[in-house]
Amino acid sequence: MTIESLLFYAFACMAIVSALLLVNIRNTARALFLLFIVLFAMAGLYLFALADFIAITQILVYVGGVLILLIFAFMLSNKELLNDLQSTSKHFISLPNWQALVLAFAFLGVMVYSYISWSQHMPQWIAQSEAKGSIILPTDNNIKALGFKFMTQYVLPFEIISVFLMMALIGAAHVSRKEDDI
Amino acid sequence: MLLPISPIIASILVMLFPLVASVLQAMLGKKAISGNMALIAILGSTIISLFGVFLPVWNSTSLQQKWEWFTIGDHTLHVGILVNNLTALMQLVVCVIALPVHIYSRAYMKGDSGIHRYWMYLSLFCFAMLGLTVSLNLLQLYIFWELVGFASYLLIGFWFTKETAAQANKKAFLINRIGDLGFLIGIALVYAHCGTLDLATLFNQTGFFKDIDIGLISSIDKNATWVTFAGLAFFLGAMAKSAQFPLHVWLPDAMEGPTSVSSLIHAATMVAAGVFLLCTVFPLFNETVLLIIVIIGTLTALSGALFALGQYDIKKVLAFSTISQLGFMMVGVGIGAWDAAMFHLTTHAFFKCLLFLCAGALIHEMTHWKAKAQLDFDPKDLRHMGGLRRFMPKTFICMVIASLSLAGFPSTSGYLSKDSIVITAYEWASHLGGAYVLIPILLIIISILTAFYIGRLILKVFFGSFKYRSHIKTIKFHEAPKAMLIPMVFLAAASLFPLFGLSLADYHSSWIMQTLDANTIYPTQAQAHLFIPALLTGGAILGWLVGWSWYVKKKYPLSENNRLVHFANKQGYLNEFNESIFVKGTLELSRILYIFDQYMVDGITKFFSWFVRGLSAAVYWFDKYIVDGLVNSFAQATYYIGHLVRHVQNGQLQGYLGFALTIVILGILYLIIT
Amino acid sequence: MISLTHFLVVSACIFCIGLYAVLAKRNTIMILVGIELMINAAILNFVAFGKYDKINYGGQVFALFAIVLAAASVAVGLALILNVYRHFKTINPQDIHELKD
Amino acid sequence: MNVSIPHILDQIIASVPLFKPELVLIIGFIVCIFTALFFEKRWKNSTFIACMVTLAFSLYYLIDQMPNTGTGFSGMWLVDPLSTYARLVIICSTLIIAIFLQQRHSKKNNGDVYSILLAATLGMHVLSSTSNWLMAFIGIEMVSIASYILVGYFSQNKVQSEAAMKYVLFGSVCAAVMLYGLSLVYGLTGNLDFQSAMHLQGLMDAPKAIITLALLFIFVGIGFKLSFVPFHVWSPDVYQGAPTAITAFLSTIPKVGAIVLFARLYQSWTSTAFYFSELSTWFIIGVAIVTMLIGNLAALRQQDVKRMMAYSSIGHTGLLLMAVFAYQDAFSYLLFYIVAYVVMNLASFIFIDQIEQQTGSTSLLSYAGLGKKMPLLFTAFTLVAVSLIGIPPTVGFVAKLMVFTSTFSFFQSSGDTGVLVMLIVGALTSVISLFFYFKIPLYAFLRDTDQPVAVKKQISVLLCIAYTLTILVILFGIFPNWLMAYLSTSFS
Amino acid sequence: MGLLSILIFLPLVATLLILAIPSSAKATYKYIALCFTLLQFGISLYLYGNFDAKLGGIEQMDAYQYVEQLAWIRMDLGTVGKLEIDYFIGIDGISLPLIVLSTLVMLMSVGASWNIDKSPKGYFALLMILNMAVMGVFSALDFFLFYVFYEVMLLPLYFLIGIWGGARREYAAIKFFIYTLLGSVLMLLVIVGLYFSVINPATGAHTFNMLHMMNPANYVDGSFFAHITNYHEVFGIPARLIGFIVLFFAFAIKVPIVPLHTWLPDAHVEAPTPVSIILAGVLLKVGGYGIIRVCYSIFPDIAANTNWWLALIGVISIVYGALNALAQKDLKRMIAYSSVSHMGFVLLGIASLTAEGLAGAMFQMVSHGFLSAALFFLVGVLYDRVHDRYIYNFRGLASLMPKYTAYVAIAFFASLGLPGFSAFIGEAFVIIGAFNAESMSTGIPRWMAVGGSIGILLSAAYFLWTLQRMFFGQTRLQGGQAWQEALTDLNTREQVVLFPTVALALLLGIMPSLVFGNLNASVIQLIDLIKPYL
Repeated sequence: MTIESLLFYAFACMAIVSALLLVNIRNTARALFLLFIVLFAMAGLYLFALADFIAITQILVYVGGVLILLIFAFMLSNKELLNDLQSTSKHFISLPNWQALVLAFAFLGVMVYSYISWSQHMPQWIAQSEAKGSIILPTDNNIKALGFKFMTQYVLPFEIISVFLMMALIGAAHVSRKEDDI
Repeated sequence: MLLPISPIIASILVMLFPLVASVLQAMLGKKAISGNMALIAILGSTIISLFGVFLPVWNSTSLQQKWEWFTIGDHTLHVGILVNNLTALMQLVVCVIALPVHIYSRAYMKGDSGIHRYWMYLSLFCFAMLGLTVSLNLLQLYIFWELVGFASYLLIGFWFTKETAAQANKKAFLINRIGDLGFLIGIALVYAHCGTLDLATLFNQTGFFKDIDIGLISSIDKNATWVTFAGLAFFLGAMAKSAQFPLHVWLPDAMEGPTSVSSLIHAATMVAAGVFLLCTVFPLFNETVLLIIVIIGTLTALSGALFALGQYDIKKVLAFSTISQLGFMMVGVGIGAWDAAMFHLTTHAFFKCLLFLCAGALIHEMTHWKAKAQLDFDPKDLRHMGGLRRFMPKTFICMVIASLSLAGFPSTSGYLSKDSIVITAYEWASHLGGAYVLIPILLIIISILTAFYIGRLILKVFFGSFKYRSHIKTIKFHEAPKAMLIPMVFLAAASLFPLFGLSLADYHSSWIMQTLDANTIYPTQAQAHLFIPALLTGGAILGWLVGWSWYVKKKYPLSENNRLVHFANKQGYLNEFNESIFVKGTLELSRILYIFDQYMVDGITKFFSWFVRGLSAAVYWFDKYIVDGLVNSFAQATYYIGHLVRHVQNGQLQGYLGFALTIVILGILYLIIT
Repeated sequence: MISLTHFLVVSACIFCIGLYAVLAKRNTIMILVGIELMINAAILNFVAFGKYDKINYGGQVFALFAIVLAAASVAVGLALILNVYRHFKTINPQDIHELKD
Repeated sequence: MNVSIPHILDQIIASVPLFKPELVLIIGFIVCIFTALFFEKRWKNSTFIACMVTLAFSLYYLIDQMPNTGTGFSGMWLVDPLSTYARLVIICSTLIIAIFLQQRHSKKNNGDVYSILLAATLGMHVLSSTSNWLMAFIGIEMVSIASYILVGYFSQNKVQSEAAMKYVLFGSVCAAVMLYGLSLVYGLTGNLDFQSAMHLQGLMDAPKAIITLALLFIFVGIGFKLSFVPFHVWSPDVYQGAPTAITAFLSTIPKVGAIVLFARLYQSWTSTAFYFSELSTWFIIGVAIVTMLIGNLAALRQQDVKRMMAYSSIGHTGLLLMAVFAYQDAFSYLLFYIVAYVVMNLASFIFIDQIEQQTGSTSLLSYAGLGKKMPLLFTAFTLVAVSLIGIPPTVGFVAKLMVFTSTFSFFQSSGDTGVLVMLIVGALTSVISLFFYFKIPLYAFLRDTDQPVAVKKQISVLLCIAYTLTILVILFGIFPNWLMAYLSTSFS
Repeated sequence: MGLLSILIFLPLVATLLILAIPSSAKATYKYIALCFTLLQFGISLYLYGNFDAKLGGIEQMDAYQYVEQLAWIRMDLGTVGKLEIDYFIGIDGISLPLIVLSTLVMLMSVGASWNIDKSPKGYFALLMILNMAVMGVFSALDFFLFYVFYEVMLLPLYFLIGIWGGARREYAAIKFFIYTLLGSVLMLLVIVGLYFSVINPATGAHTFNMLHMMNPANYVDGSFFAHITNYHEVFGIPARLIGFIVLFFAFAIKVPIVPLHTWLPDAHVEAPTPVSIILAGVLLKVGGYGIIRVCYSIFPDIAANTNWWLALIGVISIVYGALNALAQKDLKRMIAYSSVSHMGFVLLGIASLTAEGLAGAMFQMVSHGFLSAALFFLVGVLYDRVHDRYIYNFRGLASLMPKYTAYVAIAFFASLGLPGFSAFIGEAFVIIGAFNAESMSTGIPRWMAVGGSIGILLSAAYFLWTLQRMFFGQTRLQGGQAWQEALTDLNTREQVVLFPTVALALLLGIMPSLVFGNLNASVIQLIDLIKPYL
């Protein structure tokens, strides 16, 4: 077992375990903190797939943006809510909702089953890429390549996503305005 | 040619006069109450029928003419006029009977509030009946056939405010409908197999009926099942119209109509239409059907006579008597002597019409007297009459003549025609032998019974003493008015033998029999011509004597006192006893049978109608709750499924997600596993 | 070299945990968190596959777009949740069921 | 970087003419933001005007672009007649929705709604003119998020905010699932263009389990947008809760984009005879049947018109799926159905809104006896309902007939019993739909009410539009070839 | 624009006119309606007068008269082919009598609507639309066009029953609608199937032309409804049989046959008098017409094989309807059920596949058309006066309303098949035809004919019973003195409406050639079409 795989397992375990904790914990604030760990671990996993830029973006956007947003929202929805949520948490870990559990496990089972059945039979295009050597290597300058792609091949989605972000911004801002503004 | 028009046109005119009268009266409404129009019309019809149709045609020529009516598929149906001996005779009979009845009605129906309707209906009836007689096409015949039924419906229900009348006309029409269906089925069968309904084409009735094997019908296997069925179907039609057992139940009820109507329709003409129909389609019948006709005819004659014995309503006695006589005619047809049947039809038309008219006169006077004397009793009930010969001598004489004719007393027309049937039946039976002999024997018994019951009627009405004698001194009892008496006298004259032939005793020499003369295959037996009339007359006289002693002398054998007197007085005790047992037995039988008739045969009718009503109620229940219920419950089930679907929509977001994802995972699992 | 299956299984686990959060948590914000987990699982897949797609960089590009989209939708979602809180004074989805059959 | 940059840039610039209508939309979007920020206070309708102008320009360029076909932006952008006509429908109906919003929500500070509307329109354009999963996903998300915002935009009361919340959470979950499915498909094929040969090849090679998983996950996302069973559950709640103008928007325009995308997807996926093609076929048949049944059955019990219309649109989705199913290479009748559907739905929501303005209620019970007071409106509404059922002589009937026709031709060539069942269910559900659609005239004309409702006489732009649409419903019903000839000539 | 088109679209002009005239002048509506229906009646009489009775029609295009054919819808559906829909109308001996009948019944119903005062604008507008649709159905020769008119009939009726109807009008209206729609949507599928199976020999495109559908040569080999050789099967049943059954089902609902009849009594009872008149007078005929024009002409092979069952259904309808009528206590309901029974004759006649039976069935349709209209009108007269129709509540009306009684009696007797009236000819020839069927070996056993004739007996029973119960006897009314005063005899308007029907019943009863003359060639043509398959 190489260091690489050991690290991978470590990150994977971190992500999964904290995710499990995250969904079973009563306290929302702590849960959000655990989310931070999960996202961080996920970013680590991206690195193993040689997606360094994605990992950075993940941390920047998620940890720096989304998570902060979540916490803000949590804080903004005032104190009573905080108390309300905390008061119900008699136990550190809440009892699972069994139907949801069954469903989640069913999905997990199906997915894992299909992945394992798939592992014997990897898609041809991967083999072709490997053969042609057109796979991303740790030495590649991903950021440059991505930047180039964004401005050429993916310029249209890039343009559109800008409009999209703008719209989301305006919309979110408008919706979350105080009542008396409306 | 007595009239400068062809008999075809003449017979159409005969038909059209009453129609025009009827339509005119319908249009005039209440303004036409005199009945002049109807009277003129029927008078014209009678004259034309006699001089324009009957005389030129009778025994000389046979004419037919047809016009295209409509085309269905490849078949073209025609309407047409067929004038031959049979139809000309029938038409004349109808006219000649209708005329006196019209005259009579003027007096009889005077002052009735619905008189305008009466004339209209009566003319309508005459039109239909006259049209029926000369129809060329079976479908055309059927139309008139039903039309007379309709007119009869209207006339029976003439006093519609009377509940019984309203019931009676419904019953009459419905039972006739059964027969009509038979007729229709018969028509349909003939049409299906022969492709035509034209009588001339079917039977080739160009001249005499003798040549029955010339028409289309000759090419048909007479023993085919459909022929039997068709024959039976036609007979069913005739049974209902001619009140044959067990479809006779409507006729006694039909006496709810005015008596003049009863005399014309329910005694003389319409009810005889069945016999006429059978004569018309006679070649169609095979052995089986004829035998059934004989049996039913005999049964009818017997039951009618028996029922007549026990009646107290004067019109009912006559009604049952009509049924009985119609049975005779049926027997006549059944044994192949349709000429005899037609003969009896003709004579019967006269004397039965007369009987009814006399009865009508009696009832009329009784009603008037009752109203004046301010008494309340049923004017039709025999028991309230008695000794009327002193008050109404002319009526008495007329009625006696008619009764004698009915009883088959020599020198009357009835004697001739009845003998002709009974004797022919005897010849027929002796030709066939075996149990067939039962038929003439029964007929003879029936004839004697006939004499007895009509004698009973005469004796009860005209002899003895009037029940309300105490009132008679203050309020005078009138003879019938002249307008009623004239037709009666005319009919009385027509009920005697001279009208039909010069020979007093030999029916063969009567002109009707000579001309029509059906080909019978069995030999004539001379001795029958002797002993049967003797037997009949003797029986009749015996019956009257018994009746005299019972009803006039009040020696009614059922009365306790009198029988003891008898017992003491008479030496021939045993003889007397036997006779009384026999007679009493007959009477008892009559009563029982009448009860049977009322409660069983009529009861079956009632039960049937009850059953149909019940069935219809059940079917309606089924329709409402099962058929419709099924539809409604289907709709409700759809609704309920809609309701179930809504269960998902419980407003719980996570429920929604769980629902959707559960379906997804189930889908995936299903797809992976298969 | 970490095989693809490793990535896939990890992503499956994260996805299902996210799914569980979505279905079971009685807090709307936690549902959003669950959605984020699911999206992250998908992104993990994308980058894992994207390693073999040097020509188009499809996986990584899609992953980037997905992150942006997820962020935007979280922003909008949070705004709406706050709105709901203002009206209902709760963010428990079980208590928010004015609209139903 | 073996391709020279100038060459690529040339390509991009060459692609721009295909993108003109959208470009106008993007510019208009920005203009709207600015007008909403700066001019709205002074001139109330400035944003609305800007929006209308944008849409008009976009429409102009779209018509201008009409004969052009081609792909651009490295295969990201696909312009063919289907996309052109779909965008035409989208823009036209957006125009009506914009007027609807302006009429109904013209209070201050609502200017942003138009920019969001424009963004949504852009998203729909993307959906209808791409065969790339990345673009498709962006389009779906764009439309979705715009819709979430629109539903929650006014948030005047509890129900509106609840509707928005349910919508956003359900939608996000579905999007996440779809994204996961897309990641798998990407993994299977290494290509994001679902029409490309490589994509199909990858799907052909894939094992059964994983492809089932991937395809169904993708259908979850599309199912959410089209709201077919079982992903329809959100729509009644959201339709009922949202303001009527927004409901009108939700029930029509997003479906157009989604159905066009789905049609393209289905067309390319069923062009082979492999497992995934069969899976798609069976999926669409099954879903169409169930959707028609559930949509119509559930609608039976509804007492709220908007909710009823939600179920009705679910039922129509089933028919749309049927149209997609029978869509082989002639999609003129698919478009015809879309046009018919949009026209009918817009008209009915305008009517619902007008009645709501008068009575303040969307409950069917409040319609009692209104027929006498507003005879013209209810006559028109009834005609639209008749069209929704699919009874001649309305456009709904012709549309339904054409869907049946094409499906039947498919059945005749394949002899597949499932198709026949689908046809029969389609026919029977239109009988069921009679029950609930006819509740409208039933209450309006056949019932009497005790409470007198004061009806204000007013002639509004909206009503005029609705009446025009109603006339179109009848006209296209009697002369469908006016529309159809227009749609089909350019294809041949 | 041909005469036939004018006939069809005149009512539309009337509708527009009525809608254009403001409600303040609402008294004019009925006059407009009357004028236009009179005009229509005149046109139909002109058509009748100039009709060439020798031409057969059915599947021969050139034997149709007053034909108009315009390209209506031409749509290119890509691989599906070209959609070819024509505005194609014309009449033959089958449709002509029904068109004349419809114009007459419409006239009657306008006459019966004279006292409508609840929003007359809508009422007359709807009535005129209905009128248009009816004319269209009877003259359309393109299946699409036929279907359009067929469906358009539903809507006005729904509202006419639903708005101007009685207490349970909602239920009745929706029930009526659902039943008919159920039949017609399934019919739509068959229409589509036929469309794909048939090509226009002239253009090679698929077509909705009914006449092309009647010609076996036009069926594409291997298509869904292809003729006997290589036919399709669905669930093991031949496709053509299914097509026939579905079409029959659709029309049978209209006829209606048992057990699809339950909408009829409800619709009739709840409908206002004029609508009942139209329902009974025209709409039921659409069912019979459809069976002849569509089921039998397009599927002659199946018709020849299934006629035993059809006849059985007919007989069941006759007897079942009659028994139900006997059990009714509501006069209108009784007449409604009598319609079921009488229309059973139509089915029996059609199923007999003999010239007599078919002609009889057509005659029965015509005769039942105006007779049932007259009956419903008569019920309406009573209901107008006292708002009650319960048979037991009336007694001895004859003394109170002699003219009314006379009309009722004539109408009743005419309906129960009294010879001399039209119904007799119809029923008698149906029975004769059914009997004849065995000779023609079309497979109808004789007992069915006998069963059918029992219906004649039962019809006499319920009509006479009603007559006796309501009109004869001593006057005794539920409503006492108030009713006695309210129950005035017929007024002139009512007599003007009633007299022609009664006269017509008599006229046709005596001169059936008025109908048979124009019918015969078509009937023979139809028989010839079916005969090869027997």
